[in-house]
This record gives sequence, C-alpha cells and structure tokens, in this order.
Amino acid sequence: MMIVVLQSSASLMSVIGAPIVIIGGLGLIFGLILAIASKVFEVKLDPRVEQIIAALPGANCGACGKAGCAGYADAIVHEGADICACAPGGPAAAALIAKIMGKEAGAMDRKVAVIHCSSGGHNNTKWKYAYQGIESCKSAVNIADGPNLCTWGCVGFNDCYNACVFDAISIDDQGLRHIDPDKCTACGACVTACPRKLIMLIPQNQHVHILCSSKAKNPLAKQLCGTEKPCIGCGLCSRKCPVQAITVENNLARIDYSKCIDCGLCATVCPTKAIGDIKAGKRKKAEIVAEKCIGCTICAKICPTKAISGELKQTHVVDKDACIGCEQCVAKCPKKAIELV
Amino acid sequence: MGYIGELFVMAMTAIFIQNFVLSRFLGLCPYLGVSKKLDSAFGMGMAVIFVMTLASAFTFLIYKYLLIPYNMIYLQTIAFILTIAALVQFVEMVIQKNAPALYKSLGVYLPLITTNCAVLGVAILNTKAIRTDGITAYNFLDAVLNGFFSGVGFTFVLLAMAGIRERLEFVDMPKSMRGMPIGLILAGIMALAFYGFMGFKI
Amino acid sequence: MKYYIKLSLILLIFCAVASGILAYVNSLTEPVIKDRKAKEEVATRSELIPDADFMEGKMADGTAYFVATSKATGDTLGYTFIAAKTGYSSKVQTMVGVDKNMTVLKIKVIDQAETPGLGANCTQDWFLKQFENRQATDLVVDKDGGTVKSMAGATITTRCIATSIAEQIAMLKVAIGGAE
Amino acid sequence: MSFVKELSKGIIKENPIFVIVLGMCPTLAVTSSVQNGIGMGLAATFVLICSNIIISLIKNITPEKIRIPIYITVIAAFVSIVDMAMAAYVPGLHKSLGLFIPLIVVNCIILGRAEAFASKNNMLASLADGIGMGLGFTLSLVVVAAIREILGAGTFAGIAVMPKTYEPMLVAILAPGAFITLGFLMALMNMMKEKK
Amino acid sequence: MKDKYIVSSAPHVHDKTTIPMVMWNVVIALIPALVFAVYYWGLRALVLTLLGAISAVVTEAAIQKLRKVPVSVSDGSAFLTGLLLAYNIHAGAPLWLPIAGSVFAIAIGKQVFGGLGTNPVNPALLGRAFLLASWPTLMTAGWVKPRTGTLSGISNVDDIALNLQSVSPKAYELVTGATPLKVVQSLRDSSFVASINSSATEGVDIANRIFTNITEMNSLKNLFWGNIGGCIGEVSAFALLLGAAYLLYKNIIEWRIPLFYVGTVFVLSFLFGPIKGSGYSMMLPFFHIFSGGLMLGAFFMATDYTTTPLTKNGRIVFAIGCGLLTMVIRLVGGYPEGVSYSILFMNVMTPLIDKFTVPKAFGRIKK
Amino acid sequence: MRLRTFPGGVHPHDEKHYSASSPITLAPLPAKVTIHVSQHIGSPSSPVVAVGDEVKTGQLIAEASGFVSLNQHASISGKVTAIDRFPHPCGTSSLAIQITGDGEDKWVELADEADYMNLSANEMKSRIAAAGICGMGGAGFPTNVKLSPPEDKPIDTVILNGVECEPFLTSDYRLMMEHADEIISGLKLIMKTVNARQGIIGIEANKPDAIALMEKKLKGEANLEVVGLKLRYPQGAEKQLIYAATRRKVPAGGLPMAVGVVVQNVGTAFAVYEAIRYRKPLIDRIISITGEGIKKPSNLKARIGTAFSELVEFCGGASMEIGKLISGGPMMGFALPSLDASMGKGSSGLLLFGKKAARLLDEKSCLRCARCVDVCPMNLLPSLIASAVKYKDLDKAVEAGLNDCMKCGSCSYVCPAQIRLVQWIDTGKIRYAEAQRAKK
Repeated sequence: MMIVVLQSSASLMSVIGAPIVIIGGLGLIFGLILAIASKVFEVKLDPRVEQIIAALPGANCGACGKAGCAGYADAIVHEGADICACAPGGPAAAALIAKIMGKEAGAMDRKVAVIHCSSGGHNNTKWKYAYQGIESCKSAVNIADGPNLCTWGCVGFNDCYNACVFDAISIDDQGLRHIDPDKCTACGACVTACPRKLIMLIPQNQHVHILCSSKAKNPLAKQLCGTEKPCIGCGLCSRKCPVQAITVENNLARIDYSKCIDCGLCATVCPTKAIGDIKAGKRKKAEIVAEKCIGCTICAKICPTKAISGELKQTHVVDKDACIGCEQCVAKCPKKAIELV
Repeated sequence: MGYIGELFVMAMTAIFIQNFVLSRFLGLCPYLGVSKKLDSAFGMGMAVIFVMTLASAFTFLIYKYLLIPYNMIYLQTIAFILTIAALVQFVEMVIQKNAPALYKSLGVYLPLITTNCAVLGVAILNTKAIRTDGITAYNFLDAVLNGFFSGVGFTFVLLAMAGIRERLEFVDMPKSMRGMPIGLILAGIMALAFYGFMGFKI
Repeated sequence: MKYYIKLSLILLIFCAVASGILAYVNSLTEPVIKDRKAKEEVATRSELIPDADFMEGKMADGTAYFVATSKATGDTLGYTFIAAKTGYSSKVQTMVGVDKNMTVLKIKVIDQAETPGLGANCTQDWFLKQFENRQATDLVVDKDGGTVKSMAGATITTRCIATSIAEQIAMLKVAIGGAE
Repeated sequence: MSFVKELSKGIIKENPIFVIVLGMCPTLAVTSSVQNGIGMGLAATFVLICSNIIISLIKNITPEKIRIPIYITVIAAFVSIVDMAMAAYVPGLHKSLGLFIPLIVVNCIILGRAEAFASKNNMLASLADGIGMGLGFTLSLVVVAAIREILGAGTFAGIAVMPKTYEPMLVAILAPGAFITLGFLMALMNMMKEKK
Repeated sequence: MKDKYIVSSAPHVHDKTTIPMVMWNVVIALIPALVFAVYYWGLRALVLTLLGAISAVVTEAAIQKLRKVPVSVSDGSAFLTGLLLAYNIHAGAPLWLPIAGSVFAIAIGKQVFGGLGTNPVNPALLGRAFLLASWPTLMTAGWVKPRTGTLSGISNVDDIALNLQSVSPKAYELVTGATPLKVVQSLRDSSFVASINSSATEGVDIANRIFTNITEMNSLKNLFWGNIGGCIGEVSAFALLLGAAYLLYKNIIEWRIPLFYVGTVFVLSFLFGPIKGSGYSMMLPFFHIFSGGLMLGAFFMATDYTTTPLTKNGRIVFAIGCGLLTMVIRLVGGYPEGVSYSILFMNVMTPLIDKFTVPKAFGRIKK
Repeated sequence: MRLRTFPGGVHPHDEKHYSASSPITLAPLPAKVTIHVSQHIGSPSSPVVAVGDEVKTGQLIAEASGFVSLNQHASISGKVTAIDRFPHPCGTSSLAIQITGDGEDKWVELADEADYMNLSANEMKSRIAAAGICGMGGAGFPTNVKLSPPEDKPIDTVILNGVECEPFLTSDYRLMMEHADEIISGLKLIMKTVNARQGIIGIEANKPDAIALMEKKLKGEANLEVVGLKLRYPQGAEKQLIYAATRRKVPAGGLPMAVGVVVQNVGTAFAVYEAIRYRKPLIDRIISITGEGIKKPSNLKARIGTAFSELVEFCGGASMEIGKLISGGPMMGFALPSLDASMGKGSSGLLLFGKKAARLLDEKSCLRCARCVDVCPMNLLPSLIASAVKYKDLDKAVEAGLNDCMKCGSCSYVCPAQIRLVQWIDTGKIRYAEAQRAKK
C-alpha cells in the first residue's frame, strides 16, 4: 500500500514537477517585476476621488459647474470645492462626500425651480405674429422680440421642459408648464434654458411666488398678458406684507425670500391674482393651548399681523380672522403651546 | 510572391477578411463600449495595437521556448493570460509615470485591455496559425506582425464604428435602440459590408 | 522589500498550485485524448476501406499514409491518407481512401472550422459522395470549369478539399513509386 | 439576501448578457447552434461556480496589488481543466467551440463576478451567484442560438423544425446575423424596461 | 393667430425643391432601365420590381405606425429603396426574394436608425448584401437570357460555340452560361484557364479569344443596350445613362461622385484589366464601365445623399474609394461584381471621410 | 466682358421686375417720424434733445457715444413728442426719438463747397462723421470708422457695391441710373479719404444698363473701373465681392482692410458726396417698396423715420391679403410683425408678400444631401452645424464653422427638407456666446 502511494506520488511529482517550477517561476518573476515596478513607477492617486465619484449620482448634469461628476469629485479633493454643490444628489450625497472628506455636511437648503409667469399655453398667450421656425424659445425670442405680445412672458416652446432631465416639468392640457417640486433637483438646467429668465431657484419651503415678470405699465400689462393675470406694479402686496419682503421696481413686484415668512397674505390682496400661493386655503390657523401657555408674549411680539393678544403671564388668545397661518409663533413658542388647526 | 507579399496577405486578412471584431467575434466589449466618440476610440485603438503587438511577441517566446520544449502546451492559457496581465499592468505603470500626457489619452484604456479577449485570442491564434504555404507555423516575426495587423484591424473598425455612432448622436433614433442595440446592429451591418472582401485571391 | 517578496511568493504559490493541478489533470486526460484520436483514425480508415488491415508508410514530406490489405486475401486494396489544406478560415483535413488505381473510393472530413452554413457544409453527405470514383485529374471545382459541384457560397472550401486531395494523391504516387 | 434570491437574480433581473452586457464575444461566436450554446454556457457556468467559490475563500489572503493576477490565475486554471476535460470526453463540442474555450478566461462575466461579488461575499452566496449567473448566461446563449439556428438552418438543436420549403436564411448563422439578432434582443429588453 | 402676419427667420424665399420631388424624380430616372428590363425579360422583371418597391413601402408604413410616428411613405424614399433593391436582383429570382430584401433593407437598414436621413449605409445595398449572404445560390444562379441576346453578351456566340463546343466544352459552357463579368473573372483564374483544354497553350489561346471577343465592339454594343445577362436594373447602360442625364439636368445628383467613380474604374481597368497574354486595349475600360452594376451604382447608389460624404473633397475620396474597391473585387476578389460591396464599404467609411475632409472656411488658413 | 464671381452661392429668381423700371419718387413729407438711436453697428447714440424741444430738419438730435457710433439728425422739422421704445425696422423695439412735424420742413443751414474735392482727408472724414452716415446696404457700419483704418493697414482699393444681389430690391439700381455722377464723385471722395489707388464699382449682370452707364461715365478714368459680376447670391456680401473683384481673400474674422480694401455701398457713396459737398446730414434715402402685395411697386426717396405704413399707403396700399412683411431683402431681411415700424438708415426695401408666398413648409429631417454644403459661400457645413446645435454639441458646431457663418441664407434657401438652417446657426451663435460668458 505504502509503496503504491509512494510510487504514484513519485510519478505524480514527475508529472507536475516541471510545470510547477516553470509556471511558478513565471508567477514569481511577474510578481517581483510588478511589485518593484509599482514602487518605481508609483504615482500618487487620491483614492478619495474615486470614492466620491461612487457617491455622486452620475447624472453629469453640470449643476455643480464642473465637467461632469468626475470633474466635480476631482475638484472637491484637489480644489476644495464646496461639497454641497451637487443639486441632484442633495443632502444624501453631500453627507456621503462629507464622510469621505472627513467634513460635516453643511446645512443645505433644498431649492426648487419656480416659473415666474402664468402664461405660455396655447390658449393662454396673446400673439404678436404667426411664428414659423424652430420650435425653441431661444430661437424664437430672437425674431422680432418673440411671437408673444408680452416681451417678458413665456414663449411657450418648452425649452425648459426639454432641458429637464429629471422629468420634473410637465405640461398640462392647457399647454402650461408645471414644476413638480418633488422631482425637481434644482440643477438649474431650466433656469439657463429659459431665454426670458422666467425660472428661478427658490427655497423649497417657500410657497408664495409672483407669477409674472412683466415690466409693462398698468393698462398695457393687462393687454399683453395671455392669462390677464400680470403684475401691474400696484404695490398693494408690498404694503400689505407684514415683513416688508416685497419690493416693486419697474412695475414689477419681487419677493425677497430671505425675509418672506410664507404667510400668503400678499396672494390674497393681489388685484390681478398675479401672486400664486401653493398652500392657499391649506394653511392652518394657530391656536393656543391654554394649559401650556405661560403668557410669555413672545408669540404676540412675533406675530406679523398682531393676531395674538394677551397680557404678560396671561393665557394668550389668537384672533382667528387676523391669523394668516404663517406659523411663526409655533416655531418660537418656548413651551410648544401653539398648535395648528 | 515573396515575404513582403505574404505579409500583405496577412495584413489584408487581419484587417478586412478575417477582421477580429466582425468575423472572429473577438474584443467586442471594448468595441461596443469605447466606440461612442472618435477621440476615445482612437486612444483605445492605439492602446490595443500596442498591447497586441507586445503580447504577441512575449507569448510567442514563452510558447516556443518554454511550453513546447517542456511539453506543456496545456498550460498555454494560464501562461499567456499571466503574461498579458503582467505586461499590461507594467506598461500602464510605466506610461503613467513617464508620460502623463500619453497616459491621459491612452493609459486609461489599458486596464480594459487585460480582459479584452482579442489580446489573448491573438496570442492563441498565433500558436495555431499557419503561413500561406499551408504547412509552416508562424515564426517570431510573423507572430508579432500578426498581432500588429490584428490590432490595426480592430482599430480600423473601431474608428469606423465611432464615426458612425458620432453621426447617430444627431438623429432621432427609437429610444430602445440607443446604446448597445444599435451598436450591435451596426456591427452586423459592417460585417455584411465587409463580406465584399470574401474570397480574395491575392 | 519584504513586502515585495511576500507578494511574489503569494503569486508563486498560486501559480504553482494551479499549474500543479493542471499538470495532474493533463496527465489524466492526455492519454484519453490520444487514445480516442487513434481509435477514431482507425475507425475512419476502416470506414473508408472496410475489411482491411492497415500498414503505415511515410510520404516525402513526412506525413503518413496507410496501405490497406484485405483481411481475407491479403491483397492490396488501396491506400488511405490525410489531405490537409487551409480553406476559408481553417485548416480542412480530409481522410481519403483510394484504390490501387488511385481512384477515390470515399472521403471523410475529419477536421475543419469553416464558416457555419457555408464551408462547414463540407461534412454533408451529398458533397462528399461526389468525390467518389474520381481520378486526381477530375478533382476540379465547377467554378474552375471542373465537375466538382461547389457548395453554395463556399467555393474556396470546395476548392481546398479538391486540390488538397489531388495534391496528396500525386505525393502518394511518388511515395509508392519510391517504395517499389 | 437568501440563497434562492442570489440564485435567481442572474436569470432575469441581472441577466449577464441582456442586462449587465458582459461576455459578448462567446455569445455571438458560439451561438450558431443550440448545442454549442448549451455547451459553452455549461462550460462557463462550471468555471464561474468554481472560481466564485475559490475566490470567496481566498479573498482575505490576496494582497490588493496582485488581486487581479491571482484571480486570473485561478480562473485560468479552471478554464484549462474544462478545456482538457472537454477535449477528452466531448471532443465534438470541444472542436466546434474551438478558440472560445480558452477565451472563457477573459470572459468579462467571470472576472466581473469575481470582482463584484465573490470578493465581497461568503462562499455560499458566491456559489449561488455563480450558479445563477451561469444559468442566466446559458439561458441567454440558448435563446440567441435558438433564433439563429431556426432562422439560419431551419433546425433546433439539430432537429428540423421549419417546413421543407423553407430556404434557410444563411445570414442568421453568420457573423452579421449574430450581431443583429443580439441587437434586437437587447432592444426588446430595453422596450420592456421602458414599459415598466 | 390666423390674421397675424407670418414672421420667420430669413431667408423668406425658398427653392422649390423638396424631398418628395427629389425622390420621385430619381424614380422617374430609373424607369427607362425598367422598360428595358421588361423588354428583355418580360413581365416577370416588372413583377419582381413592383414586389420589391411595394413591400418596402408597406414595411416602412407598418414600422412607422408601430413607432407611432407620422407615416411618411409618400416622400418616395421607401419606394425608391425597394425599387433599387429589386434592380439588384436578376429576373430569374423567386418572387419572395425582393420582398425579403425590402423588409430587411427598410427595417434594419433604415428604420432602426430613425428613418429617412439617418441610415449609415444605403438600405437597398444592405438589402442586397443580406440576400447575397442569406441565399447565395438563389442570388447567383438561374440567370435569365435576354430576349435577343446571350447571357455573356458575346454576339457571335454561335460562331465561337461551334468552334468551342468541340475543342473545349468547359469554355463553351462558360460563354453561354454566365454573365460577362463572370466570364472575365473565370478567364483571369489561371487554374481555370489551365483546365479549359488539355493542351496548356491551346487553353490560354481559347481564353484569350473569348476575352478579346467579350471586350470588342460587338459585345460592348450588347453591354450598352443591355442585351446581356444581369440584374433587372443594371442591365442597360443606355437606359441608366438616360436617367442619369435627367438627374444631372435636374440638379438632383452632383457630378463629382459619378465622374470620379467611373474615372477610377476607367483608369484601373485599363491598367490592370487585361488577362495574362492579352494586351492593353481601350475597349477594356468600356467593358468594365458598361458591365455589371457600375452605371446603376455610380449614378444612383453612390450618389445616395444620406450615405455619402457631405464635403466636396470627401465625395471625391468616396468615389475614388468606390472605384478602387470595385476594381479590386472584380480583379482579385471572390465575387465577379464588386459595385455594391464597394459602395457599402465606403458608406461605412463616410463619417471618417467627412471627419478628415472638413473644408477650410472661406478666408481661414489651415492650421 | 468676362463676368467674375465667387465659389458657392445660389440662384434665386431676382424678382426685380416689380420695381426696376419705376424711377425714384419723392415720398411726401411724413407727419411724424421716429428716429431710432441705434440704426447701426456699435453703441446707441445718446439723445441731445428732450421731449418738447423744437427741431429743424437736419438738426442733431442724438450724438455718437463712443468710437463706433453714429450721429442722428431730425429728418423733419417739428417738435420732439416722445423718447420711448418704438418698433424698430428689424422687428424688435428699441429706444427712439419721435418728432411730430410742423409740415414746414425748415432746414438747418446747408453749404455748397465748390472745391469739395480738394478738402483734406481729415476734414472729409469729420464731415462724414458729422452727417451720421453708416453703411446703407443693411449692416450699418459707421462709415467714418470704416474709412479710418489703422496706420499699418494701408488701403489701395475702394470697391463700390452696386451688386444688389438680394432679390426684389432696386433702390441701388435706380440710384445708379439716376445719380451716376454723384456716386462717382462719392467714390472719388472715399478714395481720397483712405488714399486708395484704384476704385472699382461692382455691378451684377442683371443690371446691364447700369453697367453700361457706369462704364460710359468712367471712360478715361484710368484708376476707376466697372466690374461685371455673375448673377449669383450672395454676390454683394463684402468678402465675396472683394474676392470676385480682386481675387483677394479676407481672412476669417478679419475686416476687408486686412487685404487693403474698403467696400462701400453705392448709396453710401451718394450720401458721402452730399455730406462732404453740402454738409447735408443723412436724413433720407432711397427705399424700394415692392413685392407681389403692393399696388404700385416704387422706389421712394423717403425721410429716415417715416413709418412703413405711410410708405405703403403712398404706394397705393396692399393689392392682396398680406402674409408677410419684410424689411430689407428676402434673403437676409427681417420679417415684421406689423407696419408700425419706421424706416432706418439701412432700410433698402420693404417687401409685401401674399399669404401663399409667405407660408413656409414644415421642417423635415435632414437628408444629408449636402446642397447646403455646395452652396455655402463661406465653405462651411451648414447641415452639420445645425444638427450639432440641435443636439447641443457646441464644440462640433464650432468645428463645422459656426463662427464663420455670415447668415447669408443660401443654405436655407436650397434645403429640400426646409430646415431652418440659418435660424439654427443663429441659435447656436447665441448659445455659444452664452457658453463663453459662462466660462468667464
């Protein structure tokens, strides 16, 4: 038995001996060469770049201002670019990148695109002439100031729709464009696509927008606008705004979103309905829970419409008619004594 | 005909008649993957020519002076692929260090080549190929040149394909056809077009 | 340095183990392959010239041919040999049986890798049958004005088979003549 | 992930050919007949399973720098074994698959799975992945081969299936037919994906 | 909107030519060839042609319906593709052949890329290449003799025949059973020449006699009028020239491609056309120009807008490439005729040619 | 005479028969004019009058602001009634000065310099500048700027552009026929200002009588010559004209002065003559009111700033339902949304098209027929540029010649697929400019 095994193992050795030596030798030589070469020809490559590329969504949208995702990754590592610049990736990507870079993700306000014009549909535009040519806003506005009477308003050839790679812009049966804030990644493609500069990026927690860009004076503005809902620059909103967030310039009102408290008051006073309020009618009013209220008057002070009244150390009361549902008081109440109903 | 004539036949065969991609089905992954832009196709093509030539040389030497004398032809697969892998990695490192510009335009494609079956394919085919007389096996020079010409053939169709695909960027193609499907159908059309070279008597 | 040696050694071990295993497998399969090949050749030979014994001879270029002698009588029945030539995309090998007058008795393609559907059809019966009872001089393809019917779209393969047989018969004649 | 899940994903959801688009060369080259397709598929499956197992076992002892050479060595070893075994026991198939058996080494599926899956997962999962991917690969080969063989030769696995009057469309089993068939199958996959 | 003035970008005037006009004009230009074909081969030629054209139109309409895009078969491009494809089939082909070719040509040659103007290669030629690869026997066997002539175009075939039949049946069979280009291809093959006659010198002599005969005036006349074997549309050089002249007059095709294509063939066939033993002859270039599909190719296929280079220099390169390849295939290739493959191949090269022949803008200095 | 030409180009029907035979008629004094502060290439002029000011005909109302700019003058006497945005002859609206006339046409004082030919070059140029003359072919480059090349670019040739290759237009033709002497004097003056050796008047072959007249007038003038040019559009484009007349190629992106040439329109030459001799500011010009839609196609001498509607009325009004109004020629002119706009210094014509002629066919997909390539006078690949722009590949577009295009419209004219090539290229130019700005 032993002998057989020995014999067979001897013959086995003779069979596999040479191959082992030769191929093993090859392996040894290659291994050595590669190992040495990897030292001799070493080039420092930052592994973080690759990690960041993996963390990015790979849409190559260019919202960060770099040449695609790889370029952005390179810029983060080598040029110290802002890690929050990736709009499509949002905070999730920023957090991942931050981890890779060993930094904290900054608080990134999610933004959303808003169209500052209520016109643009086939039934909602007044035409200056019958346009024949390329169906692109950018091309059309160069011919006789664009085919629509209002030279500030939407041309309606859907450059923004075509520019959106996230499917966030839709067109309704009236031919009007709508932006789905959930799908919008604030990449800014539509902003640059619109030759009339009607689209702007606005913090997502804001719901009140002036849906007009017309700088025309009063009677003219109405004549030009296809939906007859232009801003006529009357200044009513500006006067009514509890926080002075609206300014009127060149017959056009604009909201300063750093001041705006999203109360929607302006939308209710606008005579031409040029201010859109997504939350209109859905705003809840404040109500003070009497048990919790300690009567600190903070809410009364903060309320822009002075709808809260009450003496110090007394339970405060909300004037339901005056309350505009801006929720300022809710955030500020130290005892969480204000509820929305 | 002479040796030059023989080489001409070899070149014609490798480039047109028995093209690696269109007729032998070798190297399809990079062919379909890196044929979207002419610039990158050119870089890839050059890298493939370079590696195929080098690999042909090395594997031929190993085959002839190591495997045959020791009667170990069954080890050719493992020996060849090891050689190619090491070679590609080595070349990549050298270029990256010594010619960063070249690396940027060509080196990025190198890792893709290790698993390009065209390289291993040409190495194996070289060991089996017979010269035009029908009897003698390839010598060292034959093998190297065959590697080179095969690479040229690969690059040639890669460039032609990239040219067409660049053009197709500017048309409204059915969405489901974009990308791989159209690449494959184009390859089929090119293969049909290359049938004209069938049966050459040079 | 130690690191590199470690790397190399690991690679060495892998290579060594792999090649060792392969060598072992090869030692098992190689005889099987050889055996099978040999058996197949014998079988093919007997198929071409039945009921015969075969005796190996060598032609001028070193390739083998076999003299077939009748098992019953011991008379020389004919010869078999392998004709090989590069066809369209591969080396096409045909085993041929000829009688004493060098008339083809039967042929069989034993190795080819021609284009499927075209050249690869050379293994079909109708194609091989037509070679029977031909002299070397008749082995001309129809496209060249001969009578060997070429396969559709595969003249080259047809031509390769026909000429390789004709050439090999010529060699055989020399070899036999030399022997005599 | 469960064993069955790993096993089944390769067949449709992550089909190596139609979805991940790996290993095109043999898919096109050997699918001129169904037998060849099955043979190639099984050979590749065997290698895939074995290499997945081994690589998942050795994943901890392979230094990063020579990871790829080692994986390739392992794969090449199995390929050679398959090569020799086929030559010995199924010589006909070995013959018609020809060059593409040694080329299994560089089939992107195998190295791809080794890199992407086996080097990160345990042995059991890798085994399941290998079987699933291998079956997916084989299945795809059979589909492509069936179309090509039926159109191009009028047969399925060698058995005549088309009416006698059918003139085989030779191009289907030639190179252009291979490309176009696979192209259309992929377009079909895309269309199905779009519909979803 | 209706009562408003139209405003558009300049220019405000437009040439009258439209795509349908171009396409249908090409169809008109192709009609003489069909008339000749019907004269020589009877109604079957017409039936095959119509089958090809109609199935192309039906395929295009069906695919466009499926894709839910506007059906645009009235522009005539699909009809033209089907017509050209049928022109590349011989009159003896089975009726389903042009249908199969047209379906392939339209579906894979054109519609998968998005339709008119997007196809990288000429769909009709692709259809032909597909048919040739799929059913080589049907495409190359069963040529039909023209009504008054012979397949090879040798007018005094009987004289030769009497002579040949006794001396060399092989040569006789060749002369009476093949198209002119096939005859020449065979005569170029030394192994065939050797097999013509048991005596080698006699064989060469017979080959030379056939060769001279086929390239002399009488045969050329047959070639010119189309009194030879061939495909439906390529047969009559005269009819095709008539159509080409119409297209040139209508400014639908441009002179560069036909001129350089035919010119290249002319030069190359003069230099390399002769077979062993025959001298140079001014007739030889004309033989090569009038035989096979060259006229059809040079004037109707290689001038296909979509698949040829945009640049003027590129078109010259393209045409020379076509001519070169045609002659290479005819003289050393595996096929007797190389027009369709050469154009197909150059179609594939077109984007590259375009890329490397971008013209220098007026006033720009080349870098 | 051998006709000269340039490579490329198209042959649109010249359609000059509408108005070619009608002599220049003086249009009635308009009741109101609106004079735009930007009628030229360069920075807009700055108004020097205020609403309510009384002005005389020829009085400066806006002055050049910057080197490349222009003086504007009142073209009638009256009161400035508005300075606001008004429709511009190129279709847009822009700042303009509106003058309501008093019907008296009181002029500022003019002169008559007997020895005007011998004034110094600088004096001539300053008079040209003062008169507010710009190129009257359409582009409107301030003439005094064009005539002041830098020292290192000596000018040896002045070419007068009497080609008028745009179909329909006949204003230059009529001017040549009726004021040949003044034009020749203008040419000589221009040659003096730039110290040029030779002067060439280029006229297209469809105006044989103008060629003959000019040749007769120039007999004996060794350094002046008339060059007959083939009927081909855009023969009158500056670079093409220079090439046809002198075989010199203006480098891409360069000005004619780079090859020692200055090109001026015949109308400009006429204005230069009047400005230098009489110190008369440019307040009127010849304009062709033509096309199938006008009752009486005419060539009018009209005051700058006259509303198009008044001119149309004077010509008998529309003869059919009008589909399109074009200010300028049909190849490069601007379609107008209404007749409210007023004519400017570059307004060579106003065309009225009927409904049928106005309609454009729908754009089809490109056939790659390369007709656009064959006709492009700049040797570009228009279809490639257009599709590159369409699929947002600006690099390719630039490679194919985006920035070399002069928008002559030849490609769009011939395109059998009716692709708006020029508009695509225009869009591309805008996108390219935007991209360049973004890069900075």
